[in-house]
Amino acid sequence: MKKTLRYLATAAGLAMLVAPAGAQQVTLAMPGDIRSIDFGVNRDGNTDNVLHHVVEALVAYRDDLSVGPQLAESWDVSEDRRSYTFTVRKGAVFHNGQPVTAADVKWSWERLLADETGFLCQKWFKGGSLGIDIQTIEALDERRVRFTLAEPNGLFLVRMAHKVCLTGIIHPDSVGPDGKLAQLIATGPFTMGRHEAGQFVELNRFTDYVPLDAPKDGYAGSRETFLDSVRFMVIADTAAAKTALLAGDIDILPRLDPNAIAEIEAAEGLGVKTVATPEWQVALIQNTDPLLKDRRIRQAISHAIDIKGLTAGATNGLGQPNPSAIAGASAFFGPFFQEGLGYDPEKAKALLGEAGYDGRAIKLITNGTYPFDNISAIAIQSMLQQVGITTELVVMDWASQYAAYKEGKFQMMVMGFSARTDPTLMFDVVVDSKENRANAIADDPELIETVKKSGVSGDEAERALEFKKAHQLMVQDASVIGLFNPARSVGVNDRVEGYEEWPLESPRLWGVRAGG
Amino acid sequence: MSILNRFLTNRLNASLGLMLISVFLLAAILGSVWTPHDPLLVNFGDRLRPPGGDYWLGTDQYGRDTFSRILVGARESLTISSLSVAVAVVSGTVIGALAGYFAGLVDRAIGTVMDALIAFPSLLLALGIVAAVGPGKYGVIVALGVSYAPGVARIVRATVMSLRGRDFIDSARALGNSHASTLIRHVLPNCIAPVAVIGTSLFATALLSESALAFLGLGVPPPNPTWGGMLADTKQFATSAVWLVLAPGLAISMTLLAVNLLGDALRDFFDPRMEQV
Amino acid sequence: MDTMSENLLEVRGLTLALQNRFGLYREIIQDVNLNLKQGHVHAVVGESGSGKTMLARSLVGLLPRGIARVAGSVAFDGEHLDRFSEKDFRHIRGPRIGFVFQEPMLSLNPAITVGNQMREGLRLHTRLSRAEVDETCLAMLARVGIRNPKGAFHAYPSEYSGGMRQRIMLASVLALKPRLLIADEPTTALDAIIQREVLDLMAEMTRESGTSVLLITHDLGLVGEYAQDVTVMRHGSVVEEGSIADTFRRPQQEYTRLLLAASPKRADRKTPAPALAPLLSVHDLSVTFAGRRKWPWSPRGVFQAVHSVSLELQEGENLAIVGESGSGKTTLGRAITGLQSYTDGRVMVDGVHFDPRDRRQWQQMRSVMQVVFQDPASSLNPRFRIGALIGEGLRHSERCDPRETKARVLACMRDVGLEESQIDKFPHELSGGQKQRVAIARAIIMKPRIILADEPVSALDLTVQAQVLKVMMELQEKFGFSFLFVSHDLAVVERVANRVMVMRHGRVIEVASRDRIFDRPLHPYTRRLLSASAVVAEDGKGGFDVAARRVPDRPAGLEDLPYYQDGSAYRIAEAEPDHFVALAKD
Amino acid sequence: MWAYALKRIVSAIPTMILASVMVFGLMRLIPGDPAMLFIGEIDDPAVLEAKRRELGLDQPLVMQYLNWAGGMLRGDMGVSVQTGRPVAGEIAAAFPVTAIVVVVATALAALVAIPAGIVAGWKQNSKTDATIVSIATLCLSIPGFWTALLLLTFLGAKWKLLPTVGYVSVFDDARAGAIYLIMPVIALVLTEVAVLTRMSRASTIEVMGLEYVTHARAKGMGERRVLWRHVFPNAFAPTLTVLGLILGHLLGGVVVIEQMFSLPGLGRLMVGAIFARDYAIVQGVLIFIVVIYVVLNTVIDLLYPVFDPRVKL
Repeated sequence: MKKTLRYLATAAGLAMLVAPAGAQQVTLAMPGDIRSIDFGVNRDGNTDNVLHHVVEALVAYRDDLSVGPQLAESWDVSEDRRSYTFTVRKGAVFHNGQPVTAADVKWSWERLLADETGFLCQKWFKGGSLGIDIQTIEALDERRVRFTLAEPNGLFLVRMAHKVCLTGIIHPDSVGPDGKLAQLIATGPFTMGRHEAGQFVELNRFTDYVPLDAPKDGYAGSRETFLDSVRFMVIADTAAAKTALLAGDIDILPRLDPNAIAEIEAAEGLGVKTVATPEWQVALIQNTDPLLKDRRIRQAISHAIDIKGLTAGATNGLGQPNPSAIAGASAFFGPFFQEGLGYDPEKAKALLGEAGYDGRAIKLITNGTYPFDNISAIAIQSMLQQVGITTELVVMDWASQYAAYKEGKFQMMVMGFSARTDPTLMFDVVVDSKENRANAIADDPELIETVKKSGVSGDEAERALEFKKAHQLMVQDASVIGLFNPARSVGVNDRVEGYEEWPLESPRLWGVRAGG
Repeated sequence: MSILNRFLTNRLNASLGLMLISVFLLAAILGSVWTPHDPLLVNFGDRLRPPGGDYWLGTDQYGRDTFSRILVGARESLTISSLSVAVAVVSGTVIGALAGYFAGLVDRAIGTVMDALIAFPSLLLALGIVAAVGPGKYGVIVALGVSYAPGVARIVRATVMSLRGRDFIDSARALGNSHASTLIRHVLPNCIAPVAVIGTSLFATALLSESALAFLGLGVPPPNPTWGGMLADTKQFATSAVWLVLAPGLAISMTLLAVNLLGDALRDFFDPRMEQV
Repeated sequence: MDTMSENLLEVRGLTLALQNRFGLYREIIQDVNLNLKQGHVHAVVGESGSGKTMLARSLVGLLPRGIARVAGSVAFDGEHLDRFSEKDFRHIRGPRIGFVFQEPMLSLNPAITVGNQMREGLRLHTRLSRAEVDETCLAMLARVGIRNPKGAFHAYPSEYSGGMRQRIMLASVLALKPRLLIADEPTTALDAIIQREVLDLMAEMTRESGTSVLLITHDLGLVGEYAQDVTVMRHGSVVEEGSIADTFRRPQQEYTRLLLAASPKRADRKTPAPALAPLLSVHDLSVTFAGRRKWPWSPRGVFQAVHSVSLELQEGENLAIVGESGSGKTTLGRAITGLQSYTDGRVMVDGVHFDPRDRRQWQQMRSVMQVVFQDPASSLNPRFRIGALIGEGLRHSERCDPRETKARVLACMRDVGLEESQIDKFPHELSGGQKQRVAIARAIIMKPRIILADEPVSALDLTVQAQVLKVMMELQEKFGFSFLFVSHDLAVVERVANRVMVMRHGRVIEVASRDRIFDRPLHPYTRRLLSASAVVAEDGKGGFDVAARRVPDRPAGLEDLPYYQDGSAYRIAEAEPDHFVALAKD
Repeated sequence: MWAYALKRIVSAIPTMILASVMVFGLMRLIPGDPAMLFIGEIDDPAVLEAKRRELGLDQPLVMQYLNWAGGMLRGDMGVSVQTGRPVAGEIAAAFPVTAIVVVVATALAALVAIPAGIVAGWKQNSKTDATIVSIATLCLSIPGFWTALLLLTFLGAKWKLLPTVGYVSVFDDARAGAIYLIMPVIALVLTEVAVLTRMSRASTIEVMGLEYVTHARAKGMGERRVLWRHVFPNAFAPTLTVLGLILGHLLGGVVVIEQMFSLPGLGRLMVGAIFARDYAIVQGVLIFIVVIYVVLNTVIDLLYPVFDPRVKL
């Protein structure tokens, strides 16, 4: 504790030396407080957003969702595709001034993979379902470290760059005598500052940061920093957050409600930035339900939903209609994936007649927390009404809906899946056998097989074919009805320069300058 | 009719309250039969229209007509408030009467339960119950009813206790009434006044709490609007489309005002010295 | 000018009216004249609603909101108060006219110490220094007989009994040596013995300071003893005014005569022949109330309200239980009828043990024992009509069809002297006397054999009281039930009882026939109780005499018995045949 | 007095036990699994199982309750599922925020409302009375959260007079702290002023009708003196009991206000915990509120004799 204080004191002192006049600060809204500094162990979206400014992994996603360099300036893959050798960024130092060595990388990874650490994604790298199994980690010299896998796997780097499980590299002094993470001595462009629980987290500029010599690109590339400090304000209420942006009390408001864009754009001194995201908004239909196990009814529902109209309305015209699990931003995406069953109310009515639908009400679950879910559900209800399907909206709090989803206890549900960078990962979310996990939705055996194959294969063209097949099967099965990839908007005060949105839409405060 | 006359005579607040509440009751009835637009119809083309023209009170972010929703919301809000008051009054009266009449162990047992309930802030209790019972009109009604019951019970208990000391209860017993018939024939009718008074004030509280629950995202789920729900749904447009916040807010305020005025008049009518607890 | 020197207060043609919302007036006092002579005690007598209190209040400008003086003039000590502003009145109130109210429990502010409340007057109206003020107050407290005046100075009113509070009131009012003291029913709320003490004190102190007194009261006994002059009021008008001697000996007005004659007097009562077994017998009945625990683990304090009392009641007999407040007489009555559970003892009716916890017995007992309560305003459920109230008992005793029920209700109403047309009225639409008749009717409709009458007439005006008592006695003649008559009013007891039981602090002090108790009381407490009451008696010449009751000496041989005192051991002994008295156990 | 306090506390024990069972039961009735919410997107049954074991959710309900209640008795309120920090610490951090808002609002309300109510009662049926009563009734009819919304919109966003988010403790910086309190307090205070005004008016009217007030006048005291010496102290005592109820009521009402103004108080801690199914926090906060309620009312009862010497404890 004492150490932290002394460290903070020096950091603050240095910051004052470097930027003597007009300390630059940017304030940003965050819906909830960070859970801990224990990245990958006790985290949620807010925690990730903050800690990615402080802690760096070897690799990170780029704007196009491919994997790029971060703490590692480069890497080589061996012939057998089992070994990955990373070279640590030149000049990289920890927040305590020590240079980053291969041994530190090895130590950090071994800590994460150890059972005691409680790293949530341990299984992603050690004997998990997708077959990545790290066998050895070796420090080859001061700056090079080699990971060897038991079997080749195309998703290793994707997993390593994953935002949710930050595989951060930290200095061994970060860990206290009890083996627990006591402070973050990491390599990011910011250091942890004041944290007032429930109020704000402040990050200070790490003045000794040596950026990568590559342009800023997603989470990867240069993270050169111009701000002295950044404050993440906890504002739970969306209306309050918007008010704060209008009042000038915060500079950046991520996840702006689409309906509020016009107002923010019109407001003096404020602007809006919008980006398409690989998130996927879907309607899930439980195919074990006595009524909905009839595929014709599910297909009728699919025919009844006008995806284009719904997307335009729900996202204020900013989202991209998408019936497939392949994100519009993905390299695999193409016109083929835009084809669903097609909007055809007559066909829907015919199918319903065929199936002998008797007008029984279907419960459609949604929540009050996420606006896209809510508005999609309202629109779907309205559209299904047109073909004669009665639905009853059940608006739950998010935790209740999540429990229903996890247990598979629902008839219909509107959900938004957060970004998965690889199509296989997105398919994997909904495709599996119901014995295997209760929250599997589409359980057509052929579909399950196809998805599995798409993940193991290392060949892009082969994967593309598998994806097409999987998409077709999923559309026909009609248990998962893809709706759209939403666009996310952020409200930004004009005094903030260089703040840009990217498909993963996590805030990035490096490369940002603040005017007066 | 003569009672109504007596009640209204010389009570400006009673007449005003009755007038206001009638307006809202009429709105509720009208809303069940006719609305200028379909209150549930999502019309993305007409979102956030200011008041005027086709939409008297403008539209919300889904393009739904605010005026139609206010009308339908009147029905929903008034139903929820009155039903939850009914739940509270019925259960509270029974419990309070038993506790007050039998005193002793019964009283202490009931008292413990009621104390535990009363110590819970009612909003928090409702929060829990709504989350547990599941969202929906009936969840909210049960939740509010249960959280107000102790208040009613407390007042009924106090009234019954004070009645117990009155000779006419002894007198009824002395004439051979059993406990049950004394309670029903002699004690309960005398609780009507305080219960009516607290009932009106609870109605106001229920209306408020329903809105507050909706505000926290635990109210009656859409699409059927309640005023509180409308406020909650549209609160983020307070800065740009202030009518969305003003319309349901004023509806709530005016109803509260009506109910408070009526409550005061009732209190005055039954017993000028009684005050709310 | 001549009259002014003699009369301290002169009221001429005073008319007060109540103004309602619509601005209409209803007169509550019409054209009242009153002359209060310097140094005299002048009584204003009247029944409830006669306007006597409003008259008193109007003199110092303390009328309640809505009541206003519309005509007449008031002259006090040579000044006309008619045009006085609120501020002028403030200088009159206190130093020149003192005011003592009826309820000592309510007229002292519970939140302020006795000392501070006493100081207030002196600080407002005199230029005495703080120390002098305190000195005067302490002296006054000592004068009115408060033990430890210094301690009382810092105590709160709630620590004193009603009698003590009224002394404190007297002390604080008389400390300013006002010219006139207005005492509005100053002792009505007090027990007889204390009443006498307080009034004696008041008479003495006003005589010392030369203060005149305007005594507002309904009690003719007090008037006769303490006042020199009297004004009789009725329905807001003066009926008669004059000196006590003139007015009482030679009442000019019918109403005055009626009022004087209404005082209960001893009447002949047939004493029923004792049957083999008494109708009701009570053995060693005790009632204790559990008090509060001090600490959660400490035992509960216990308050014993009734100490093993035994009594017998014969068929057709009237047994009166007499005592002051707190004597346990009401608790005893309630315990006998089963309305109050008792801790010890047994109640036998017709030789059968009556256990109120047995539901069937409880039901059966209702046609044997009935109760008439003190205050008809509270014993009649305000939401029931008269017919339903009277007929209610029939719901339980036997199944009556509605027609028969109504017939019986009407019969009962005739019996108690109610009009048939009143059957559909609510209690609040009836007068106090009528209400008590309803209460009696609903008791007798069950044709009970015992009626517990708990202070049945103490809430009524004297003239009404006489009528109700008369009805009760007539009904007894007719139906032959027995009365268990609980009362603090010796005059009423003297009128109705065959036998009298005197109680104090939950114990029986003396039991004997009525004549024995009144003519040769033995126990000192009984004697004190008797001597505290005044008797209004006809003097045989068409007038009335009012005097304190003279208690005859004890018969020879009974003077020196070891009478029970508070704190000594207790036993009850038969001092002479059928005359029991509490003695100290040796 | 101590005996009374002790008695009150002892008699509160069954209430506390019942309340704890109710909180516990209520939380388990709500669908949603804290472990599941904790791990979020990471879809791994083994991780879920481990987390459930760590949180003790694999045990039978009775055991879970006994473990928790046992911990509470030892003064251990458990740790937050979300943050892993001790519940006691979270409450200790959040409570002062709520307490300051509530106490300031109540004090302000009392300061305005009690004199207003007394004046209204004193001048019953006058124009002053009518005005005060009308204002109070109007205030009573404005929902606090609506006021909050309008304040945020106009004072915050449109006119930029007051900060819309953030919080500074008044103990750290009195001036800044006060500025952050202005809007939440206004939103809370209106209703409370209304309730209190009506209450103190009613009890003033009641006291005005009592004999000792007439007696005070009969002594020749001026109206003002009568009011302050004789009416006020007695009218205040019943208002005091209501103050206790109001404080309890405010603790509930402050939830929405904290949410709107992003105040890191108990209410927001609680709402957040309910949504995240953070059992330990919800249970801890509710029990804490119940304790506060009991203590508060005991203290008020103990204070009562100070204002009303008739009452003996």
